[in-house]
Amino acid sequence: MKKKLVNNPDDVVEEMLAGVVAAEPDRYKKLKDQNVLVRADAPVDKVALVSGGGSGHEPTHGGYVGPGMLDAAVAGDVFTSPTPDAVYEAIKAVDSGNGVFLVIKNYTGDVMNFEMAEDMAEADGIETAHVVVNDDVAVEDSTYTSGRRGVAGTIFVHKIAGALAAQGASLQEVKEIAEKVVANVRTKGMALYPCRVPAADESTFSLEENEMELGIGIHGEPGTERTEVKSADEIVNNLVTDVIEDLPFSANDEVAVIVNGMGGTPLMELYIANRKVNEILGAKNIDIYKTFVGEYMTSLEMAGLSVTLLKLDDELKELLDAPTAVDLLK
Amino acid sequence: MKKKLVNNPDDVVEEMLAGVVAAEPDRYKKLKDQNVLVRADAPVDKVALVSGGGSGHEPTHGGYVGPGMLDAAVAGDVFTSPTPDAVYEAIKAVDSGNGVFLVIKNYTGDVMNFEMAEDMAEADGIETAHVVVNDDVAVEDSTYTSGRRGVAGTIFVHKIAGALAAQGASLQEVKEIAEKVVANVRTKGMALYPCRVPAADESTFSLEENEMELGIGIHGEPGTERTEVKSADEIVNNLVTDVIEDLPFSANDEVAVIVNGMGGTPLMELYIANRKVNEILGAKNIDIYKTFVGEYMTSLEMAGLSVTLLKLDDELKELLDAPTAVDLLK
Amino acid sequence: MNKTEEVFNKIADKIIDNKQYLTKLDSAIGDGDHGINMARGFSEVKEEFESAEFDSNSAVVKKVAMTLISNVGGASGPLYGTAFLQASKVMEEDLSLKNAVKIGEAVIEGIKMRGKAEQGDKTMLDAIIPAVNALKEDYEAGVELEEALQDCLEAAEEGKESTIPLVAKKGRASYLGERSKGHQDPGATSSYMIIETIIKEII
Amino acid sequence: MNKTEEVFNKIADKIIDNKQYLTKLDSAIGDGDHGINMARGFSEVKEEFESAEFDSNSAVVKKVAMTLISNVGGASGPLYGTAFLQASKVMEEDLSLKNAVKIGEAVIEGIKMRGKAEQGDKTMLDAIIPAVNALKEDYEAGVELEEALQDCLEAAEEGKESTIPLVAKKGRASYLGERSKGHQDPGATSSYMIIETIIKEII
Ligand SMILES: Nc1ncnc2c1ncn2[C@@H]1O[C@H](COP(=O)(O)OP(=O)(O)O)[C@@H](O)[C@H]1O
Ligand SMILES: Nc1ncnc2c1ncn2[C@@H]1O[C@H](COP(=O)(O)OP(=O)(O)O)[C@@H](O)[C@H]1O
Ligand SMILES: [Mg+2]
Ligand SMILES: [Mg+2]
Ligand SMILES: [Mg+2]
Ligand SMILES: [Mg+2]
Repeated sequence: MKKKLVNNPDDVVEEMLAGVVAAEPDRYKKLKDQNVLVRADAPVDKVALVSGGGSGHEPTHGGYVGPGMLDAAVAGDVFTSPTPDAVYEAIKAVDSGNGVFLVIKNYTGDVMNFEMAEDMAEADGIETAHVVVNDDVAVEDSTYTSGRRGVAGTIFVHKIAGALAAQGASLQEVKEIAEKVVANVRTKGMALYPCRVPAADESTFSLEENEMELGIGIHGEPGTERTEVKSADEIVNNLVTDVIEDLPFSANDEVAVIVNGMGGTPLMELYIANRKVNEILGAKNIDIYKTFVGEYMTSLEMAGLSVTLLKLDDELKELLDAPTAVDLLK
Repeated sequence: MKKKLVNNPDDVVEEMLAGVVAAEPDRYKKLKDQNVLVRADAPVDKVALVSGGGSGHEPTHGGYVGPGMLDAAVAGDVFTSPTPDAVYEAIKAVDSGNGVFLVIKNYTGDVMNFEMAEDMAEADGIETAHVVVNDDVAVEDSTYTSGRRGVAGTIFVHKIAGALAAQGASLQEVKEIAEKVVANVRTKGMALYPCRVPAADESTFSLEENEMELGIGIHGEPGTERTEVKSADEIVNNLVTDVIEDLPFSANDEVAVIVNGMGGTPLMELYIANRKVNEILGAKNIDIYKTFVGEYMTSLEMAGLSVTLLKLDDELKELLDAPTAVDLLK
Repeated sequence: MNKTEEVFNKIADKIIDNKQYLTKLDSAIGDGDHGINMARGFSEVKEEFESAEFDSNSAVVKKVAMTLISNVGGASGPLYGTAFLQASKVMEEDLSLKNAVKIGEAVIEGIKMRGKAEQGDKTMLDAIIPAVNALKEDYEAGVELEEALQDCLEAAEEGKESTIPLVAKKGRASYLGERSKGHQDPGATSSYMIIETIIKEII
Repeated sequence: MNKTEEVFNKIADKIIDNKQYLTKLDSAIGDGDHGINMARGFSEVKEEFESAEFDSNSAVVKKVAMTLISNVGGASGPLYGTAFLQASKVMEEDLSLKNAVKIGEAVIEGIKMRGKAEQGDKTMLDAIIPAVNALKEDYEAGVELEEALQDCLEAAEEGKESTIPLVAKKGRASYLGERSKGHQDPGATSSYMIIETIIKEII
C-alpha cells in the first residue's frame, strides 16, 4: 500500500484535470461531462490532432496540448484507455472541417476505443485518420501478437505531426509524416521501483531490494526481464544497445534523444544516464541533433527511465525545430 | 537502502553535470575543475546572477541558467553547500565589470561559503552583493535562531531579479528587487516518503505507512511535525493556510503560485493539489495571476510537495512575465 | 424488472464482488485494472437499470452493451460491449438452445472482429469458445437445454483454467512473453463469471 | 612528517573511521552528511600531506584550514576552516599550556565570528567552549600541562554530551525546533573527536 496525495481514488482524473485548467485557464478548456482537454481556441482552421489514453502518464497527454502540437487530449482512467464516447467528443470539439488526426499508442484497448470513435465521427461526416505508435523494442513484434507498445516515442509524433498540421498540411500529409516518425523511432525502458494505481490495493509487481525490471512499459506492468540491479552505466548500455540494434541506427545517422523519467526518478539520475547515452552514441559515431532529458511519459511514481532515439532527416529536423507554444518540447 | 541509477556515489555531481552539458551544449559551459555551470555566452554585459547550493534539488540550480535568469549555478555535493572556491570561480567567470549578484538560500553553510567567496572576489576588485532567501514558514524566525530556510520561493528570485538584470539594472537595483521578492514570498512543504543521499546508507528519516511529515525542507531533513496521512485536500489546506497567515496574504492580493513536486510525486498528484490551492485562494478572494505546477526545487526522490505564494505588484508582474530563455519559467 | 435485467443485475453483483480478485489477476500479467474497469462498467449498468424501462430482452442486452462501451474503456470495454451488442442483434424473446448457440456464435464473432484474437491466445475467448462449442455439440446431439447448459458451464470453467499455462499472444499480457505463463487470464475469468451467472440464473 | 602532521593524520583517520557514525547523528537532526563532508575534507588533507613540505607547525595547520575550506562545504567546512586558520595565526612552534589557551580562544572567536552561534545553541561550540575554559582555568590555577589536557578532554566529552537535551538554535537542526531534543549534535561530536585525538597524541 503506497501513500498518495489523493482524495477519493475514483476522482483522481477529474480532480487532476480541474487542477490543470486552474493552472492554465488561458491555455485549456475542459469538455463538459468528458475528461477531455482541448486548446482554448479550438477549433483551429487546420487538421486537428487528438491524442489520449489512460491517465497516469503526465505530462502526457494534456501537457502537449497547444499551438504546434495537440488540439485535444483524452484522459482515460488511470492506465485505462478512454471510451469511444470521450474520443468522439474530442474529435467533434476540435474538427474545423479539415479532418482530425488521431495519435494512438499500440494497446489493444486504445486501438479499439479510438477506432470505434472514428466510426462514430465518420458517421457524422467528419474525416479522420490515425497512426498507431509502437516504439517499444522490448516487446516482440509479430502479426501473431498485439505487437509493440507505444511509449515515450509518441512525444515525437505529437511534435512533428503537430508542426506539419500547424503549417496547413492535409490529413493525408499529416498521416504520412506521423508514419515516418513511427518508422524511425525506438524506445526501451526499465524500472527500479513499481508504481501503484490509486484505486488498486497493490503495485502490479514488486521488486526485491536488489532487483530491477528491464523492458518495462508505462502501465505498471512487469517488464520482460528481471535482473539484479546494475550500475547506471550498465543499465543505460543495455537500453541504448537494444534500441540501436533494433532499427538499426548506424554511424553518421543523426538522432534526437529522449531520456525519459518514469515519474519517481530524480532528475539527477536522468542526467547521469544521459552522460552515458551521449558517450555510447559518440563511440558509435551516431550524431546527436537534440536531447530531451526529463519527464515526458511517466508511469505515476515508477522509478526508472526509458531511452528513445529518433532517426532524423532534414524534413524531420525542421519539424522538430518548428515553433510550438508547448514549453516541454521547445 | 534505496536503489538508485548511479555509478560511484562519489561521482554523482560530476556525472550529472556532464549529462547536463551533453544534453544542451549550446546553452551551458562547465568550468574546468569546478562543478559550476555558466551560460555559454558568459560574461554578458550586465549585472551577473549566480546561485547555487547543494545538489539534489534539480532542476535547481542549473536548470535556471540562461538569458533572463542565472548566469551561473554552483553545484555543491548532494545537500551540501559548495565551497567558497567554487563560488568564487563562478563569480569570476560571469563578471563583466557590472558586478555580480548572489542568490543565497538561508542555510548556515550556504551563507558562510558564499560570503567567503564574496570576500575573495572583492579582494580581486569584483563588486558583489547578495540576497538571502528565507521563504519557509514552517521554521520559526527569530534573531536567536538561524532563521527560516530558503526553499522553492527562490525560483521567483531567480526569475524576477534575472529579468531586471537583463534589462540593464544596476547591482543595487537588482539587490533591491530581490529583497522585495524575498519580503513577499512564502512557502510550506510536506513529505509522504523521504529521499536518500546516494553516498549515505539510509534516509535521514523514515516514515511508517500511515505517517507523513509537515513543514519539511528540501534536504531530506525531518519536518517540524509528524502526523498520520491525510487526504490531498486536507494536506493542501494545512500548507496554504499557514502560508497565507504568515505574510499575511489577504483578499484582493494578486499572487503567483508554485505547486512544487519534491521529486518523487506524480504530476497527477500535483495537479490534484493545485485544484485545491485554487479553491482555497478563490474562497479568500486572493487573485491568482500565474500558476506553476511541476518540479522546480526537489529533494532527490522525496515524495511530497510544497506550495509557494508570491504577492505581486505591477513591477513584479512585469518582471515575472519578462522573456527568458529558460523553458521552466515561461 | 424483467428476467434479463435480473440476470444482468446478478452479473453486475458478481463482477463488483470480484473487483479485487480480477484486478489481482490482471496485476500478475497485465496492468492491474481489469476488476476496476469491469466493476465501473457494471455499476453503471445497475444505475441505468434503475431509471430505464425495457420492452424486450434484446433491448436490455443492447443497453448493457452501450453502457459498457461508454464506461469501461481499456480492452475489455469495447470487447464485452461488442459481444453484447452482437448478442442483442440475434437474441430471441424466448430462450431456446438453438438461439443460445446463435447468440454464442455472435458473441465470438464480435470479439474476434474487434480484437483479432484466436483461441489459445490467452484471452477471454479461451473461456467463451469452448463454452459455445459445448452448447453447439449438445444442440446438434439433441441434448436437453438444462444439461447442455451444465456442459457449457463445465467447458467454460475448463477453458478459463486452460489459460494458465498459455503464453499470451494478445492484450497486455502478451508484452510479458514467456513470463505470462503460469497465470490465469483475467478476461477469461470474468467471462467465466458472466457465463456462470447466466447459467445458474436460468437453471 | 612532523609531529603536527602526524596529529592531523590521526585526526583524519579518526574522522574517516567515523564517517558513518557522524552521518547518522546528522541524519537524526540535520541532513545526514556531516560525516561525509568531514571525511571528504580530511581525505583531501591526507592527500595534501603526501606531497607538501612544511617549515612550521603553523604552516601545517594553515594548510589544513585551507584544505577544509576548499573541500568540505556545508556549515562545517567554513567553520572548521576558519577555526584552524585562526589557530594557525596564534600558534607558537613550542607547545605550552599558555599558547594552548590562546589557540583555543582564537578557535572559539573564529567559529563565533563565522557562525554567530553561542554556547547552548547545540553546535560544535558546546564541545569546544567548555574544553577551552577548562584549559584556561587550569592555566590560571597553575596546573601542569598533562593534567590540564586531561581536564580539557573530560570537559569536551561532557560538553559533547550536554548537547543531547538541548533545543538547537543554529544550523540545520534548528529547523526541527523541539524535535531536535534528545539527539547529540554531530558537529559537537566531531569537535570532541578532534580534541580527543590531539590530546591523546600529545600526552
Ligand atoms: N485482442 C483481444 N481479444 C480478446 N480479448 C482480449 C484481447 N486483448 C485483451 N483481451 C482480454 O482483455 C483482458 C484485459 O482487460 P482489461 O484489463 O480490462 O483491459 P486493459 O488490458 O486495456 O487494461 C485480458 O485479460 C484478455 O482476456
Ligand atoms: N552557526 C553555527 N555555529 C557553529 N556550529 C554550527 C553552526 N551551524 C552548524 N554548526 C555545526 O555544524 C554541524 C553540521 O555540519 P554539516 O552537517 O557538515 O553541515 P550542514 O549543516 O551544512 O549539512 C552541526 O552539527 C553544528 O555542530
Ligand atoms: Mg488497463
Ligand atoms: Mg549538508
Ligand atoms: Mg488491464
Ligand atoms: Mg549536515
